[in-house]
Amino acid sequence: MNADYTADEMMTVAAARQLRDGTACFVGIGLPSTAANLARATHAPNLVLIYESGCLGAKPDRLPLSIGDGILADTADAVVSVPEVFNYWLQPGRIDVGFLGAAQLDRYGNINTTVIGGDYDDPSVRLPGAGGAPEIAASCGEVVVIVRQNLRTFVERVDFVTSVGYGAGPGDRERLGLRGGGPRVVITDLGVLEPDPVSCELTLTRLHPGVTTDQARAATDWDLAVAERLTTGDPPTRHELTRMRALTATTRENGRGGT
Amino acid sequence: MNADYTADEMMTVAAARQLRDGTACFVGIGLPSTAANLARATHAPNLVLIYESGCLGAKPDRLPLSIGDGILADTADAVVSVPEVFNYWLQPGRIDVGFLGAAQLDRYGNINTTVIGGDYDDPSVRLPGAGGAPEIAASCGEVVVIVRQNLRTFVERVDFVTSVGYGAGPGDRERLGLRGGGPRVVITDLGVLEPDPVSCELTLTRLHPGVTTDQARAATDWDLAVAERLTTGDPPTRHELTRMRALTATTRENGRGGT
Amino acid sequence: MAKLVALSDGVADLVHDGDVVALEGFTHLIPFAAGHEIIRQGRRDLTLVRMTPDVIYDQLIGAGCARRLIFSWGGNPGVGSLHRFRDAVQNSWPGPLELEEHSHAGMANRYVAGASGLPFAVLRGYTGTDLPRHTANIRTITCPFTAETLTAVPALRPDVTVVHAQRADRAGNVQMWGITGVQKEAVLAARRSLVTVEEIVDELDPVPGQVVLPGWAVTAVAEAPGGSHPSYAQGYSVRDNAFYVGWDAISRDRDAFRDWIERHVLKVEVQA
Amino acid sequence: MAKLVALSDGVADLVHDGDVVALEGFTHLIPFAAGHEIIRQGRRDLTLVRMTPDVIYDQLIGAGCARRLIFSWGGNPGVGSLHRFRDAVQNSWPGPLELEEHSHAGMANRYVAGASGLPFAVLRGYTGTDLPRHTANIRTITCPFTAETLTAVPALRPDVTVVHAQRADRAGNVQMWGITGVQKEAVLAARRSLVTVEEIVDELDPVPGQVVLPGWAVTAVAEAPGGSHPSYAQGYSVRDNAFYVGWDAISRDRDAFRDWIERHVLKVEVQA
Repeated sequence: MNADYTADEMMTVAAARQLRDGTACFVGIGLPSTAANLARATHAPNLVLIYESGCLGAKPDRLPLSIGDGILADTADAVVSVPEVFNYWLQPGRIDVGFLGAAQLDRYGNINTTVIGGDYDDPSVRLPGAGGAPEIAASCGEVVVIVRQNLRTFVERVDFVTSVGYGAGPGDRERLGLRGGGPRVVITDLGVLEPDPVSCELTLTRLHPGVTTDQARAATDWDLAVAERLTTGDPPTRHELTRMRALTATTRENGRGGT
Repeated sequence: MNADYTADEMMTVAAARQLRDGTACFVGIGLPSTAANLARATHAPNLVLIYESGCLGAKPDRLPLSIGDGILADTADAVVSVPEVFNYWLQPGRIDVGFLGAAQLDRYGNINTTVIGGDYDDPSVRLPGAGGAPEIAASCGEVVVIVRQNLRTFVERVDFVTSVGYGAGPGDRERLGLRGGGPRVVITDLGVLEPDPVSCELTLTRLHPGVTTDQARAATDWDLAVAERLTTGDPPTRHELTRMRALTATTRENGRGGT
Repeated sequence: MAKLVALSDGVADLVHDGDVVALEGFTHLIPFAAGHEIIRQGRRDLTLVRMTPDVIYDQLIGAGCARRLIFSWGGNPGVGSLHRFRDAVQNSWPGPLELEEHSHAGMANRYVAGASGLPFAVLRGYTGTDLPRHTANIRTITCPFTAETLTAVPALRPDVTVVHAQRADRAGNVQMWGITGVQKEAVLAARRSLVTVEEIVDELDPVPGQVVLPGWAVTAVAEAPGGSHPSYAQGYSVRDNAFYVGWDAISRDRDAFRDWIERHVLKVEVQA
Repeated sequence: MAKLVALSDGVADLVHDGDVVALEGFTHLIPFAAGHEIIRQGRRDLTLVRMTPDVIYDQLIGAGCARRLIFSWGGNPGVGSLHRFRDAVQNSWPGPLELEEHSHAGMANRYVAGASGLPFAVLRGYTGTDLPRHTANIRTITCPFTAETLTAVPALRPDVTVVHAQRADRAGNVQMWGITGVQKEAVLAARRSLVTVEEIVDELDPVPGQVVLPGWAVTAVAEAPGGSHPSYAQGYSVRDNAFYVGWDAISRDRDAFRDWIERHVLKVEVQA
């Protein structure tokens, strides 16, 4: 690890780099929002940010503190109702990228944000639930997941399928009639995972600088597949770090950070 | 006939009188719009006018020249989309009165505004069609029809059911699942018809001043039922005539009248 | 981002022979200039879609552009009948015109389903009328919770929707206000869209009652000042009611109609 | 026309023990003052409905008002968990809380169906997730045109919906702007509605982005300046983010929570 930046900062920068300029991105709050706003502040000035509160094309100059932050409405191209954002914008597949977090994630990119442990009616931990995620995961052109990698999170089998990745493997999305492409990439604090083109299994394809394969394996509760041509990502540039810290600093002035 | 006013003026005044202050009225263009605006200008200042163009609570100071006249949007409490006016406002039964015209009308208040003569694919006369009428007739608390009475219009059987009145008689609206009450009154240039409480058949209950039962019978292509206690309506008051003519005069200045 | 184009190029690129074409605008903001360009470019075999086919569709039908019409109310608002529409239906002039006929509620919901990426919409409508006997695209559906029977209509997915709006900015964001009808749904339901505007401006100042269509949801924008005449654009023009009245006489007679189209549409000098 | 009432009278008249109650507001315009009045009046056995049960529902649940929760995302936005909600689900404190759990898209469409007078709504949603295994109110439906399988959810028809808005006029016409979420649908879906507003004014000057609810579609309006704190009312206040952060510590501990409710809700001097 390089002392110049934290693992979370590396993760956020790596996630931001996944967003192509000019695309439309459905942004959840927290890490996805930080990364999406960083992308807009660096290489993707024309990234269209869509928030489930109904803000289309929001252009905040600081990190929004919630998906309903006033700065989103103030800077949006259009503010529409919540039913409209789901029915007219998300559902028909108009959004290129869905940007999601996770409390648990399995090898096929299925996501749990509902309950952990016990059973549904008597869980060990009750999480917030689905929100917009099931339909974001179903309908966006592709999904980018940003999540810290550890044994609690990277599990063999999620306790509850809140949002479908590749289900039980190849062909499942098609069988279910899900029209979006599913998870294209998972960005963690250790590296980057991508689905194998044949098996759909999440495969470690890139490590962040200073991270080892063993570290990634040790943080994964399943037998982690590693790409033959494993690469190492570039560290955050000075520019990326400066812009990211400027964004999070404005947020801290306005209350707590968006994580 | 009294030379002070025309039969059409009597009809419009009689129709306006049917609208109670404070109710919400879904207004078609033409005679219904004239009558509804006259009601608002006389005894029903708080009549809520709803136009299918999406104008809720329009308060025009002249007759609108179409259901999409700019004065409707300018004076409305709210302007909503066309899908919304049908889905959120008409369909759930929020509108007290639907105000409709007709090209043909039968004894059960069924309305045709689609085709006359020949068959549907090769009609003698192709009329404009349904517009909002089928759902206005189905969903409003009650329906008021305004139509000139003559043998072409008051027919034994409409050539096409565009909007359902009482169908083939008692119980039909319930069987069809129509939730509004159906035609409460039909206002013509000769008098007023109301459905018999038992048979649902339109029955002549009132004549305009100077009109005879024989005239009404002669203008009806079915064997017209006449109420035992047939009354004669009041002629237009000076006030009603003045306000109506002021409304139609402003319209003439702006183009053609709304009939 | 929407491309900014000349109207003639927009129509040439986006409206093809045989297409399903919706021109929408509810009395207000009717895209007459675009309709005239479609006539000038001689499009044929169009399936025309519109809730209220009024004078603009009377012109397209009389000019021979249409093979089929999907609609819910075909009249000259406040005046009477559409004589070119009637002549096509009653006498197949200038060619036969197939009809698919709905109610406003049905048409509006068909656009909503199209805009929503759903194959159908559910409504309380048509029940007891003769419309379902003549329109195959009206069916019943049973509520899976209450077992109640309701009506279903299929989504409308025009190949191209054309609307007129007050303004757009240079990124193609479109702004309209006043009566905005079913235009948002019609644009979002379509595979391609062309928006004509009164003016292209640097900045879209917010306006009460506005509907904004983001540029990335629109295919092309063309400046066409006065492009809704004889309809109107709130804040820019008023409705030319005399034109609608005058259209009655012009359209009653085939020769008068042809002459009018010749002089006012075909021989018009068009700005590039 | 909506009645203008004092907030305490509005809650007393319109919110009854055992009712299905929706308080809506998507981060913005959350009706906290009305929620506190419901706690003060000691309502019990409520079925609480809300897309995003956040701090306001944490308070209602912890105060023992709720028997059941219908929702799609229950968290403290930008902070973390709702500890009163978790304590009720995990430990039945202060009583058991039944859950009916949906996605946002499902909840939004349930309100749309309610507002539309339809028994159900159709969407592409929930497919492949575990939600349908635990929520009976998620079923499938077949398109009568394409035979495609879609998801159906039943209409939401709250007994009463409570929302907060910026302004109303004396006829009870309500005006809100900024992020307006699902409030229009939630009000129109309900049998009764109560709207709290920052201020009652003589004239509602039009504002870009406004949603206006006509007074005849609203049951009652109560003036409650600051009534959305710690949420915000665009144009009137900003979000009190520190409160949301501070709530985490208060709500983690049952006694701290009870003490907070005692001091900030129960013992508050309320204007009549």
